Amino acid sequence: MSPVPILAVRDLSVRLGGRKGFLQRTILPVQAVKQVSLDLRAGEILSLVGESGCGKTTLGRTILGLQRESAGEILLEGRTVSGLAPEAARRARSIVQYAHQDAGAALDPWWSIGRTLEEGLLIHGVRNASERRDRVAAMLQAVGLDATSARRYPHEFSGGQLRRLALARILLLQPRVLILDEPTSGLDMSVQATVLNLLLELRERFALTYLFISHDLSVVERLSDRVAIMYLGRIVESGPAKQVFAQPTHPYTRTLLAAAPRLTGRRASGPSLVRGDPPNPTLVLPGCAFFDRCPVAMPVCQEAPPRLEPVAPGHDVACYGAFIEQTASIGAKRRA
Amino acid sequence: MMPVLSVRGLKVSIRTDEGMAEILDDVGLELERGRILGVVGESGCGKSTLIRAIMGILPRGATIDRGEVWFEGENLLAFSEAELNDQVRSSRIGFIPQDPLLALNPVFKVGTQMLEVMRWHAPDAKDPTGPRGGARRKAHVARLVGLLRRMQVPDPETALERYPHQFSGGQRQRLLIAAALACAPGLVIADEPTTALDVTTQHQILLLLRELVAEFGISLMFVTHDFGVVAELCDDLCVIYAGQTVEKGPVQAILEAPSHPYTRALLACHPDRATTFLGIPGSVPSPLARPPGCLFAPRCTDARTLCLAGRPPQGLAPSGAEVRCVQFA
Amino acid sequence: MLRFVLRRCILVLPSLFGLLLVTFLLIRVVPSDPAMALAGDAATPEQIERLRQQYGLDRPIWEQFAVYVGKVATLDLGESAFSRRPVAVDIAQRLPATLALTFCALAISVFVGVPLGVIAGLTHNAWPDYLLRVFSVLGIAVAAFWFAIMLQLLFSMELGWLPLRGELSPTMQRPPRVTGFMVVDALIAGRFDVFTDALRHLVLPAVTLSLGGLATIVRFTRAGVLDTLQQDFVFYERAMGYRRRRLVWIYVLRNSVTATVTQIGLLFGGLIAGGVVVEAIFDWPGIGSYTVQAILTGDRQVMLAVTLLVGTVYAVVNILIDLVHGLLDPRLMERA
Amino acid sequence: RTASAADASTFVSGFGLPANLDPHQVYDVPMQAMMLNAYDNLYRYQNDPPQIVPWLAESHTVTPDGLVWEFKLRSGIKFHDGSPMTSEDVVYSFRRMLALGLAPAGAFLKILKPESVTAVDPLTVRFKLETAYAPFFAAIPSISIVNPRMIEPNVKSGDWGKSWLASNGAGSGSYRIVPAGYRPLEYLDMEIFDDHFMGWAHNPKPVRKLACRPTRETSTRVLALLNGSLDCTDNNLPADQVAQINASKIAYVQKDMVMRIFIIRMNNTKPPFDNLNARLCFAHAFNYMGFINDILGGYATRDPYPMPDNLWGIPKDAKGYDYDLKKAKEYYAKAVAQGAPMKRPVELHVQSENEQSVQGAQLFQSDLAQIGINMKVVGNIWSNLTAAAAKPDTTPDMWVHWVSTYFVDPENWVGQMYDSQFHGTWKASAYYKNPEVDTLLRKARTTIKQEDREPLYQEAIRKIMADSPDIWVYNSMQLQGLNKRVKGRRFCTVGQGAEMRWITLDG
Amino acid sequence: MIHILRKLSRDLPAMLGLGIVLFVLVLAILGPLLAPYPEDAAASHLTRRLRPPSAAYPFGTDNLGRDIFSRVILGARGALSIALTVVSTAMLIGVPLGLIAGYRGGWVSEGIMRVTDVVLAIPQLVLALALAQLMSPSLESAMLALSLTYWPFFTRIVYAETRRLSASLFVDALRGIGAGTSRIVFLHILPNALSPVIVRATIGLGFTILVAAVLGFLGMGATPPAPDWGLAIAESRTYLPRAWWYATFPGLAILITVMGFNLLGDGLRDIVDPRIRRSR
Ligand SMILES: Nc1ncnc2c1ncn2[C@@H]1O[C@H](COP(=O)(O)OP(=O)(O)OP(=O)(O)O)[C@@H](O)[C@H]1O
Ligand SMILES: Nc1ncnc2c1ncn2[C@@H]1O[C@H](COP(=O)(O)OP(=O)(O)OP(=O)(O)O)[C@@H](O)[C@H]1O
Ligand SMILES: [Mg+2]
Ligand SMILES: [Mg+2]
Repeated sequence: MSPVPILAVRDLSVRLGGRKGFLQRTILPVQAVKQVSLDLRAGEILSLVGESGCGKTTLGRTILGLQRESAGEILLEGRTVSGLAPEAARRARSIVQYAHQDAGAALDPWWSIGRTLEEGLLIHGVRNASERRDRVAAMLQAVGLDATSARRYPHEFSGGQLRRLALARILLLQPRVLILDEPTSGLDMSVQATVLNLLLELRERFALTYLFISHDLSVVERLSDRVAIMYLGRIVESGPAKQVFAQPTHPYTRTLLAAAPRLTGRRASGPSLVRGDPPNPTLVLPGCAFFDRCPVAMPVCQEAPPRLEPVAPGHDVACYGAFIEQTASIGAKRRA
Repeated sequence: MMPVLSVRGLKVSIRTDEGMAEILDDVGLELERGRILGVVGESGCGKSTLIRAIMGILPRGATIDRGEVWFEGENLLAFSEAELNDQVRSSRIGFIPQDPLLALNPVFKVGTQMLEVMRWHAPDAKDPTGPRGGARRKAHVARLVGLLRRMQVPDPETALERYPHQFSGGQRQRLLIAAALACAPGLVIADEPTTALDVTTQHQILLLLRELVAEFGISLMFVTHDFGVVAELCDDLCVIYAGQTVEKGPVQAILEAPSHPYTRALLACHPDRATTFLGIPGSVPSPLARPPGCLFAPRCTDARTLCLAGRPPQGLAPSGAEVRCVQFA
Repeated sequence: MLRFVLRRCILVLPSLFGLLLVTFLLIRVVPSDPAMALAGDAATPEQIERLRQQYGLDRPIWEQFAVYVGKVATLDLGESAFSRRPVAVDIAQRLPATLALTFCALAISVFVGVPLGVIAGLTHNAWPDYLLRVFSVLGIAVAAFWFAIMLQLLFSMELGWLPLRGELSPTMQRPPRVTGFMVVDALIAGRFDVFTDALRHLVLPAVTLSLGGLATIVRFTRAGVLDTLQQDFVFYERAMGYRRRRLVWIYVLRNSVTATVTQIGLLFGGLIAGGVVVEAIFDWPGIGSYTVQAILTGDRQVMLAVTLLVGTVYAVVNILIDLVHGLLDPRLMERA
Repeated sequence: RTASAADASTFVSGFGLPANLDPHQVYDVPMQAMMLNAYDNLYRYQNDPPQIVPWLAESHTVTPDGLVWEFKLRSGIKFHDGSPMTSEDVVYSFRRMLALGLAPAGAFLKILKPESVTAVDPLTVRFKLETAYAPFFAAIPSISIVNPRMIEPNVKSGDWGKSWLASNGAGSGSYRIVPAGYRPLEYLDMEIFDDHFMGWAHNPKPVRKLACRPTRETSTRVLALLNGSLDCTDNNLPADQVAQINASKIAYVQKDMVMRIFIIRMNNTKPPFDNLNARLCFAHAFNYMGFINDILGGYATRDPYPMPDNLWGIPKDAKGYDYDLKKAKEYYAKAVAQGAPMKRPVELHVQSENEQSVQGAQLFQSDLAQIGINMKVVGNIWSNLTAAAAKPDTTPDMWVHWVSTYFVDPENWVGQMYDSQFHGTWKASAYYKNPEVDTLLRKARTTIKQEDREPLYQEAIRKIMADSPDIWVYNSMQLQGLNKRVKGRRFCTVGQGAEMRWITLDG
Repeated sequence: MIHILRKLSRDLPAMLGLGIVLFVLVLAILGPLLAPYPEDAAASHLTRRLRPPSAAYPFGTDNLGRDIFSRVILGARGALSIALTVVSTAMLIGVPLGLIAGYRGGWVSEGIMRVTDVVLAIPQLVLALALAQLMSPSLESAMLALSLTYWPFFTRIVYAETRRLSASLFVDALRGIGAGTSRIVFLHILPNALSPVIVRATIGLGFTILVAAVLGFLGMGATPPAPDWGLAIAESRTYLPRAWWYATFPGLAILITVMGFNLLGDGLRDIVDPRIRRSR
């Protein structure tokens, strides 16, 4: 792995919405992403996991350049690409591409697949029509669709096929980093498997790096090199996938893992780890956002948001409790 | 023991622009009293249609060609619309819909909608001796508030006065569960009630459902596409493929030793079990043109010529599950 | 709620000012000379010149506009060049008649149109739907005055059930003017003979005027019902055993009529304009015929005043419509 | 079965209403009809053909130079409020009329100063004119005498009670305006004034209540007449409705000759209309008799003069122009030879709401097309047309209108139409200028005796007709639908049969 | 396209509408060839005024003795051209404005929408009068007046649609692959926003014919002797109720044409509206 991450995000914050108008109810902006830092190394799969509304999509769109960051820095191969106006930002980040959460809705229903796919090439300066057609045909084949698909329209495809089309569309632009926003949500198990398989294949073939956004822990566990758990706009835990799944440290991560349904069947039902509802993102709390749902909350948690601190090499957690636990366990080791 | 609900050989087709679509071909299942039956199948296999057929709310153009739906000893298919309304819906069969976001009428207060149901279907609704009018309404409100409290809906007293959009997704699903239980039905049918929810919320709802089944002594038919959920919640399982029941039996048995090639393939795709992500080759046959023979044969790795001869009969697998496959015929 | 209304009311003012300016400029184009009209048929050129000075018509247009706006702000709408009466008085006398007619027509459109629209929606693509669609389109397509004459021939001439023209029979003693609405004033005066007579006079014009609106309401209600019937909650409500009638006429309908209500707002403007023909045929003493008279006589003050009036009514109705929307759909009120 | 709205003593009239009720502000045909009932005048036109007869005044005298006129009032005249009418009231009325300077003042402004109207004694009024003006006497019936005692309390900032009188009555006429019984253009209710100075002895069963309900649409008008809810229509019934009404049991159509001529104006300043031959070409291309006989059903008389043919002052021997396309073609050729741009597309403006002019225009158009003239019919509205007519360059090539009787004198027609001093008013919008004609007309205007004036007008008209500045088509026959119960109606071209005091209702 | 036609063929009223529209189109194109008395567009025949329908004159004759049947046929071209001109002009103004207002947002959008509000409130008659004077009263001025009062409807529709679409995922995806504003607006949003526009337009076609008739009657529209349906109705009013055929046949022509456009428009809406499409 190269020493310079292909994509680095430093203390990124994003504010969304908000309205103040004459005689109108003022709507406060949503702090959708708060001081997020991520490193994505070439060739790896980094998964971003979190509940609905925690800011995963917003983070992805901001990295892509569709959403303007309110603070922080984004570096592509060491170059700063943040702080630009939206269209300039998008141009500077053309090696990053994004696959939408809802692949079907991301296609113009009035355009045939062929035209839609060619359009990307056209925008990126491929003027020769036959070259475009050839490349589209080749790409369709690469994602496992036959060339006749080019003549059809989005509504004529199934969910799994639409994901393939969405991938084909952005792969034509020869990206190096792909942000995959829940690429398997809403798919059947069998289809999901084929799509995941395709993703792995394509990664090999085109030397891609993935930022994989998902809430499906089973998939994430199997697929990713590293994971980052997000809660209400913040990364609360990040580290190598194996380690995080083996030793979930943040109480939220544990909650998530406990809640995920597993084929292994009925876990001992007892008082559940999970309490309360997913949080309201407009709420601004001074302390840890997970405070009200946390089974091990302490008074200090209410005062200031905990910062990400390493608990093991490459494994960072933002939790006062984890830190105490760790020092305690270190102390115990010393004592032992 | 007689099952609460038993569906036998149900066949439903819908007239479409392209022709007659056989949505359900041959579905059979039994739900014993006090148990939870999981109905699993891929998208489009006819799960919702099955529910609609049971509750008598098939879309326009749909016909039941064959089959029986027995509920507490009565054939529901013989009921008229009015009879179903009077005697079955809500009062004896509760329903929990898939998407809590869309299932509540956005422009009416939650209480209005729930009380509308109770007004016609609550156990005391047709009781001439009980309280009437305002008093009865008050009793209904009291029961609802109690239920909502049981469902851990915050502020159950004021909840009835609020509109659906003022609740979060999980809360709305709890409201819908409360509505399903409001008239104390013996059977509750849930159509993928947790797919639209977060894992943490889903987990809470599943726990809640399990508690309710025990507490209220109801039987639950739980439709889903997620084996994980089934494993966690259900006692029995019924796997549907392209409008046919392909395997049914106790959950444990099937998960441990799936017998039908489809069940096996599907389970093999699950990330918890998959060695590699491969999926099942091919695709589900179109309901407009069902192939002869076993419907899974075109995708089956063990397919033999016999499979193409005709629809395979039900057989008993060693695991104790009933399986529709020539292997066990 | 109050804030919402206030905000809307204040925001309307610039629009009304713009409307006034545009109309003022437009009317300058019209050569018909108020002075000429004032002077009358046998006027000498000197007479006309004198009047022109008297009314400030020889001054620069901006000055005239400023003077006019100043007057409007104090609710002085000037004097009609044709009748030489204060425009405000003329309008105040005629507005109730027009409003009565418009509201009756609207009421007919709504109370007949909404149920028909619902029926059409319920029987989508079956015979009742086809018939209602053709019928409702007939309503838009039939020339109002032709239809009016047919009504007159049938109900006044042939059957003799209803009066042919006017607002009240010539032999009826008018009740003292309180509200200006004949029907209301009759009731206030306790004159039931006048009340029924006035009501009988309303029927034919209101029915004629309601036709166009009726058709529009049928089609929008139908579309709304079709749309609502697709919603998941209808399926849910059926599954829960809602009584069919209540389901359709309460639960589905309330969701379906938002678009219809918007149309009522747009219709209102059209109804006031459409009143021209109806008022002419039934000799209805309303604003429509007054406007035509003003146009035929080049009466600028009246044209301006009527424009302002229609604009204001239009704005008020649309604010009301927004309020109704808010009442129908609680989500909207919260967004506002 | 019929919706008969009227009871035995109520008359429902379909006449149009004037723009407002003040007879000193408005003067047109509807006002004539209104004021004949609500107000009185010193003299009044009666009968058909019209004669000017003493009314409030018993008699009058005039000095031979035509400058000083004295009118002697009858005694015992009462206004509607019961107060007696004196010469002071007459003076007030004329001064008010002059001060307002609106429509009815047209004939007086130049010749009469307010201070020259004086009361000599309680029953004598004296007018001292600035210059001799023969039509003065003919215009006297256009001025209503109003009651200052009712007006003065309602005067606002020196407006002579203008805004009050616009919606109220202050007269002495046979009928009194019912308070709150008026809404402009919509209705006017009047009731009988029992104390009218002429008394009601002549009419044992007069109309006691007069309900004016102007009816805008012809079809409604006809239907209302046929079902008995109107006792009379207005006086412009289209000829095509006559047969149907006459066939009914309940109503009939009354035909009366009026003094109202139909003219197709030509703008003599715009080529080709500045060329005599071109104008003659157009004058020969209109199918006069076809229009009168077929479209108007014969309910009009061909009138080739710029005056009603039933008025004095017409050179009876003068020959008008006939419909003759051959001649028209000859004139066309002559005009072209003289360089007139006959190929230029010309416009004929009509009031679109006036069916008759529209038909005439189309008839004219299809005939002109046959001789190769491209004429376009343009629909327009009256106020724009009169405004456009104020300048020669905005005046259309041709336009169509009537000239009705405001006062019964040649001045009302030929005098105001062809004397170049009136250029700028719509009546003179032919922009015809002939110094000889000017001299003749001006002389006729200042000559007092009718016998002396008549030859002057005849001479002027001959010259004008030779120049063919306009196309004169017909003199109108008025068609009015009446309920059969209406008896005793007296017709006069001024007021057009709207004077109600003569009418009895049968049954 | 074929898809739409196939759907349409199942919708009886819409097919009826399509049939009528096609029929009127044929009349408009071939009118002078089909009319028994094509010269009656301008000629007048005083000897046969106001004749009731007969074999020679199936719809009777009018106030100048012209064959109403011929004039109804000849009028189709005028009616269609008024309708098409007005609606397309209104679309040309209204659609781009709606697109800009919807996509740009901010004060540009506020400004455009406020102007739209103002124009919506201008009485059609007053505007028509002013234009009639600016350009001299004619059919052209009437058509311009109608276009100028009709465009706000399109602006409103397109504005709402554009707002909805520019928040939609596929536009977002286009921005994601680097598509420029004009490409997104004209190649993607416009076609997607067009279906309600088309529906409104077909309805507007009928509506225009009717309003043009009213303007003609007030002297601000078609001028005689044009064989205009609206004008014929306006002219016929003086002869009612006796000469019933004079108003009835041009009235029927308008009725049927307007009905055709409306039925077609309704049918199209049912088909292009994806929400209703789902139900089939
Ligand atoms: N345009 C916007 N204006 C205001 N708030 C917004 C906007 N878009 C998103 N949000 C809010 O920002 C928060 C983060 O949204 P985001 O879509 O990034 O979440 P997510 O993690 O992708 O959720 P999901 O799993 O449901 O896709 C949410 O609370 C959402 O309501
Ligand atoms: N009204 C209808 N007309 C035509 N086909 C229909 C209709 N409703 C459902 N279908 C078809 O019937 C099949 C089964 O639909 P159903 O909704 O029962 O599936 P499901 O198993 O509930 O799927 P999901 O998991 O997506 O909810 C699908 O192929 C669907 O396209
Ligand atoms: Mg997301
Ligand atoms: Mg389903």
